[in-house]
Amino acid sequence: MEREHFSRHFDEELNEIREKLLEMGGKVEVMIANSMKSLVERDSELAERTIAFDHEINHLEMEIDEKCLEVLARRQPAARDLRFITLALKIVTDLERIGDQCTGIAKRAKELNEEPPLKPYIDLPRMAEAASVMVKEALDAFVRGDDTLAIKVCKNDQFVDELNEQIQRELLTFMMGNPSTISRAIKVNYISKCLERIADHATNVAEMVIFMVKGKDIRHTIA
Amino acid sequence: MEREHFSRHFDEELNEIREKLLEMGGKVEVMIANSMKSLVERDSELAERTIAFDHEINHLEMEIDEKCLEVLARRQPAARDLRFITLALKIVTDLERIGDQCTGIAKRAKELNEEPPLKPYIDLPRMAEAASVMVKEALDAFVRGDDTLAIKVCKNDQFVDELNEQIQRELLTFMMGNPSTISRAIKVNYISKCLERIADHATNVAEMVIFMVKGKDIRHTIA
Amino acid sequence: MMRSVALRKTKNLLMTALMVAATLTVLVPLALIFVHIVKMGLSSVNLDFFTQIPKPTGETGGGMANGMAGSAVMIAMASAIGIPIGIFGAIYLAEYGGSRISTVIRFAADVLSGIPSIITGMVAYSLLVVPMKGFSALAGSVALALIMIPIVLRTTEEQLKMVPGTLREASLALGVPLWRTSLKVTLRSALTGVMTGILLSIARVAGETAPLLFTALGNQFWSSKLTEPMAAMPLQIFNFAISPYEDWHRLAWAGALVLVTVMFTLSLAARYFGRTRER
Amino acid sequence: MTTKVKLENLNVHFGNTHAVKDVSIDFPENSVTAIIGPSGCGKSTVLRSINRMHDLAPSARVTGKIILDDADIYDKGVDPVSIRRRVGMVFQKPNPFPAMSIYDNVIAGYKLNGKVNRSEADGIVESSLKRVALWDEVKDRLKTSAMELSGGQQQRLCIARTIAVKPEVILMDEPASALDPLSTLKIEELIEELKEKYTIIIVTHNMQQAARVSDFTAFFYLGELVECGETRKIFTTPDKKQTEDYITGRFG
Amino acid sequence: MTTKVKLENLNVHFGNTHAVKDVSIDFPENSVTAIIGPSGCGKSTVLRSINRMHDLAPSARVTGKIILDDADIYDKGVDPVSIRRRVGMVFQKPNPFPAMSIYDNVIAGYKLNGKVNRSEADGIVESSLKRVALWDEVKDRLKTSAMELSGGQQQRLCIARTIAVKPEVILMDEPASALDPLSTLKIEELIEELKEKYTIIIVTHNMQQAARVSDFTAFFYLGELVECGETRKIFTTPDKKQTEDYITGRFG
Amino acid sequence: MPPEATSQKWNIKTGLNGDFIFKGITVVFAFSILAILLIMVYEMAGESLPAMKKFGWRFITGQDWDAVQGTFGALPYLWGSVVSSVLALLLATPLSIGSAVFITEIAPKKFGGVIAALVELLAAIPSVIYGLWGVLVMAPWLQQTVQPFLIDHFGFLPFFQGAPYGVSMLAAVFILMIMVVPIITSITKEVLLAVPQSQKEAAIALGATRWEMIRMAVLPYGRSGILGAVILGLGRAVGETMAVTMVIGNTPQISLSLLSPAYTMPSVIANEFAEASSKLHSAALMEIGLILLAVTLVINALARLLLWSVTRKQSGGGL
Ligand SMILES: Nc1ncnc2c1ncn2[C@@H]1O[C@H](COP(=O)(O)OP(=O)(O)OP(=O)(O)O)[C@@H](O)[C@H]1O
Ligand SMILES: Nc1ncnc2c1ncn2[C@@H]1O[C@H](COP(=O)(O)OP(=O)(O)OP(=O)(O)O)[C@@H](O)[C@H]1O
Ligand SMILES: [Mg+2]
Ligand SMILES: [Mg+2]
Ligand SMILES: O=P([O-])([O-])[O-]
Repeated sequence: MEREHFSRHFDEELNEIREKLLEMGGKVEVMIANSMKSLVERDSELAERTIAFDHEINHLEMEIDEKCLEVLARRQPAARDLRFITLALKIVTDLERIGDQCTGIAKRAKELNEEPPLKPYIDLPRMAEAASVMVKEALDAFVRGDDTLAIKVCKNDQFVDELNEQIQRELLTFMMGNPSTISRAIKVNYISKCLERIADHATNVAEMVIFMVKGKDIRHTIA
Repeated sequence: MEREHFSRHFDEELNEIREKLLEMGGKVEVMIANSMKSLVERDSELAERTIAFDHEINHLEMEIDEKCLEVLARRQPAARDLRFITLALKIVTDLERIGDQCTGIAKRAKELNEEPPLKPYIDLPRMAEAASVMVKEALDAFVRGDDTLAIKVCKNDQFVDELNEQIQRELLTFMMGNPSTISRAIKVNYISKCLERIADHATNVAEMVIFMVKGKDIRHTIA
Repeated sequence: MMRSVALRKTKNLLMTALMVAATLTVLVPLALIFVHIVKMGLSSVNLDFFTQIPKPTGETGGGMANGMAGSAVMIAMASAIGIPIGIFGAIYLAEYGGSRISTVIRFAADVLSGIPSIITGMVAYSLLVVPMKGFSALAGSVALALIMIPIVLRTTEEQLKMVPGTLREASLALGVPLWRTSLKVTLRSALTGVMTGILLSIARVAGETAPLLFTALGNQFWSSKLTEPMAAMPLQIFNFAISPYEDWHRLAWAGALVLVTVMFTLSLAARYFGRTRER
Repeated sequence: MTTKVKLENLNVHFGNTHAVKDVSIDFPENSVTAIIGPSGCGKSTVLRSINRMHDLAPSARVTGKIILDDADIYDKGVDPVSIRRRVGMVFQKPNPFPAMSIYDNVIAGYKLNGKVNRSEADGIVESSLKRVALWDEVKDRLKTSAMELSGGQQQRLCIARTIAVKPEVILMDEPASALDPLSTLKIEELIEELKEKYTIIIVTHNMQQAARVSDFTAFFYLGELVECGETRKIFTTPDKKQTEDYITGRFG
Repeated sequence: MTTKVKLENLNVHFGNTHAVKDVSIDFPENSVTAIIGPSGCGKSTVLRSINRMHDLAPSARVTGKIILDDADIYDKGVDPVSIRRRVGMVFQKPNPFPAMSIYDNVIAGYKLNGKVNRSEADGIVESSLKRVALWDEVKDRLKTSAMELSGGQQQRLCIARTIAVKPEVILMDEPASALDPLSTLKIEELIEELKEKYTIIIVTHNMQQAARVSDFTAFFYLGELVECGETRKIFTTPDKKQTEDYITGRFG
Repeated sequence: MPPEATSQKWNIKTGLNGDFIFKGITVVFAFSILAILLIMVYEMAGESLPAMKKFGWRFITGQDWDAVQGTFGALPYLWGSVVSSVLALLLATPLSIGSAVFITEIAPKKFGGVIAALVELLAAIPSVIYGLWGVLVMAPWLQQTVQPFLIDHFGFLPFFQGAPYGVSMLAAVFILMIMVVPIITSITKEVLLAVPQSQKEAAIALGATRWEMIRMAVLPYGRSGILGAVILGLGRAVGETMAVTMVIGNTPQISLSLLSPAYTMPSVIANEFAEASSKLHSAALMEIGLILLAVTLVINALARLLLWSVTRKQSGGGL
């Protein structure tokens, strides 16, 4: 278990960052889920709401950034604490971009909902589910300083990548078979890419967590 | 002109970060140029080299991250210096991701080079040029603390976005007209998206520069 | 031009030796005096010495009881006059000092303490003895008080000044008025040091002879009135020492031993107070 | 947030030295305000004018207003002694009364004024020492001399002594600069606790300390107030160039 | 990087206190090594053993080896006076000789070797004062008393005095802790300059200062060396839990 | 101005302000010191007026002192005081400084402390006891051994001519030396102890030997303080009464020989003042007292100024 800081307030501030990050993570997961739901259930209104929700993520990003800056300026953190804060700074960017991806998904969903359904979505929800779990676990790993979990997240990325490739192949066949679906297929393709990117962001976070815990940088070393 | 720090060594360290970032920016510009060149001139070997080049960007990212961490731990920067370092931390991530996009472009280029050309590339190079300038200017704005330039970058993003949409529309017509081009068109589409994302990253950087200079966060406020 | 280390070391040794020699030279006569006082004094001091008054010339025996009593009385009176003046004067200098006038007072006190005691005696003579038309214990006490005042004042002031200013400020910051702060914090903190100063001043006047020569004058007998001449030990020692009689020399030695013992006791007590303060 | 202490055009002269120049500043209630600035810029002088410590320096001349709650403490007829009971002060070097026990030190504010009720005193001593987190360390030796405590403990004792008289405002002049890092951390922690009940104004040489403990920071330069604002703001995005130069180590 | 000073199983006792326990550590040449740790952990004691300052304390007993270049300075027959000329020392409080002028202060140590001719002395004074960036501030008043300088200038003068005798190693025991922030920055800057010619070992209470000025950092706890390594490493990714706890403020 | 001197204001609520009363008391006592000094000078001057009027400067240059005739010249007393004090001081100064340095810098702490304590105790011995020892022990010894030896071996010098009386200028010089050594030593010791450890460490760290450290850091730091101590010793020697009276022989003459008896200013006052035969006689003695007072005032003022500069340096310039 982590030893407490001498200054209770410092601990509180770090905790605040930790909790805000978790909150942001939770919201991002909701966004992933909702954007997918708006697609699968053809719920344009939900898509609309999801797009609007992004500003909450944006707001949290700024809040956490500011808090981190404040702690850096006021507490002069070192070692583990310093790594924690600098990574928090980087992680929020990833989370915010995940939010952006979700907005993208929701936008496409809205468009797709105007048109007849292309085919039932089977792999996309699986992919979304996997990406969402990755985001959750990456954040868990971060706040718990759990590098084993982080390594697991990095490994899971491959699964999402494979799903993405499979979906792309499928869509290609689809489009070739029926050019009228092209416009819709491109959108679905886009969504798949978004999910892949979300998983990428989660992987980025996980890699940085490993750096924080181990104190060494594994980015760009494990494929 | 910026007043020097009392500690020459602190100045030197900040300069080192600044220069490393510029170096990284320069390399990223080269990557954008080369990846596009490999596409336009159908030079698969260049594409290969561009892909391999990414590890240099990755390496620089780690180096700059480490240096920033060191300065944070050793110099306890405040105010402008603190904002400079934390933004450097965030900017390298963007630069690194731009590198990733370039790798993506080069990969697609390699694939496209195997197939007959779809059509002459006119808009894509324009877009790449615009994105590249944005990256350069964003970094210039960063190292110079020039918020006017940064605002200009943010505005330029719209131009790239419009180009991207135009290309997408074009490709759609193309695919509908000739389903056999779909596979290639999707790749071109992908490249266009990559360029758009590069411009997005540049915009992110520029927004953060404005924050650094003005001390207020304009992310998510100017569209 | 490197001077060899050996040369520097030799010089070091030589200088050390010289300083050891100086110390020995200082200590030898002092040790001799000490030895003589103890040797002569011990062989002369007896119960009579403490209970009898001096016998008339030619008779053997007798003591310095009246001298001791007289000294005690005059020291007590001198203290009663000198100590309050010294302490309150010191409080003025320490608390309200800093202005030019307190520098002048401080200087005056220093000068006063350097004035030969015989002059103090002369002044007391013309101020008290002449108007009162006679030598008196009172005049002696005043002369001794004049010697005590600057000593008490300066040591007390030094001690008060050694009390960190922040201590006073601490008290003031607690809402304690200045006068209570002066007495209960500053003076209280310096108390042991002040006691040292008082003891030293008593030790000093206990041995004073010159100022008593024309004030208390001395007395062969018991005296109980403050307006009459009174005996004092140092005076008696002086008179006996310059007398031609062996027996009085004996008494002088005994008196010296007693006086020195008292003195040493006071000094030791002063050192003791000083030490507890340092901790 | 209500203002507890308000300086209005405060000027302090020492003879011909104009040490504090036309300073106006609000100290909000129940918060910690740090005063920073280079040596000799008048930090201590400003602080000491808030409990009329300058009354004792013959050369000091204070003009302007210092409004505590809503009355000027420099008004005619205001008794400085009563002001000092409302505005306590903690000094750079721990300065317990050396001749007193730990217990007596805490209760000194009452005792020196000659009024102590024994059972009441016990309560005050215990609660004050608990408040500064010293009770457990000293409860078995309340009667021993305060000088036997370590420097950090002594400083906490001095803080206990100050809060024992139930002040509203506590002034601290570099309260940790004579202490080792661990004791410093303890004092800093204590300051953050105390602000729940008191309005605290602290002078510190250590910029990082100001950053750590304070809610508001005032930056002084050459006797003038350059900038005052929320600490997070001062240390991340100060308004004035001078402030920024100072906190980023660019002065000279 | 070659090792300039090497401690091997150094132990220092004061009477019954075992102040430094079995410390082995290398101080690389032409670099700054900071010694940090809580109060009383033996930092100063280690430092002072490196120029045999403990020879003056009758109760001190030093065992183990301290190898300067390649000879043990505690060997029999080694003259402490000559060691101290090779290993200079700067103290916490500036301590120029008050009865001497600025000029005489700088040349004081050098003169011990014997008579120095005027022009040689002038050269040494000038170069030493330039080295500590004090020349321009004092060149017009070299003959005035050293006490007229400010605290920070005095400390730089003391450093000039130390380097005037051309030592190889400079020990500094909290050289800036008695100074204001600006003077502190100047001293820190100076230390970073000096390492080009000297091997510097500095004790500091101020962790941030250690982070700023040193290339290597050694963390001591209860007389033992816990960890020693590159400063960047110690402050970002220390190996030992104890070190991390200390530098992140988690001890207690 | 509002903040100034509030302690002097009347507090309407409680009637008299405690601070005001308190300050009043201290002011009175403090100023009484000044008053005492002024009264002393005034009194001495007033009482010696008859002599001053009668003799003018001749009082100082005259060598005759005849109470019966009514002629009073103080030169022999001045001579005796000056010669005895200066010679005593010349002997005492190096010894005192040497032993003070030994006590503070060379001897082991405890041993040095013992010696210092001894010296301090001896400084507290009353002068009458030194006199007792001087007249009963030292003078006979001088008479029997030292003076004959000097006459035999150095009799060719004007300083060692005449018969061995025992009580003599030489005896006075010796007793004064013995008496001022503890004073100078203990003040010098205090001055040297006030030299901060950091000063000594500075020298040691520069590679100085112990003597070099003393020469470089200790003595210069204490320079003016030591000078002050010496001058204070001089003041003490000039004003010393009893011991000198007992050993100097009390003969008003000016002789180069240290072996012959002499007389000092305090001694003549001690011997003659109580039974002064006439108004003029006592006025003359008063005038001698006044001269003594003036000399000691000057000497003390000098010593204090020097000692003050030391303490100021310590408190002010030490950073
Ligand atoms: N009692 C005094 N008499 C005369 N001048 C004074 C007095 N107190 C302060 N000053 C002067 O007032 C100015 C401000 O001093 P002050 O002590 O307030 O500075 P500071 O900012 O607290 O400095 P530091 O950080 O060194 O404590 C200085 O120029 C100082 O010399
Ligand atoms: N001359 C001495 N005599 C006896 N004990 C000593 C002496 N010098 C140091 N010590 C003891 O040795 C231990 C280490 O002291 P040292 O001064 O080296 O600690 P430090 O780490 O420098 O502490 P600080 O940070 O307070 O200066 C302490 O317990 C101290 O009491
Ligand atoms: Mg101050
Ligand atoms: Mg130390
Ligand atoms: O004046 P005396 O010291 O000799 O008494």
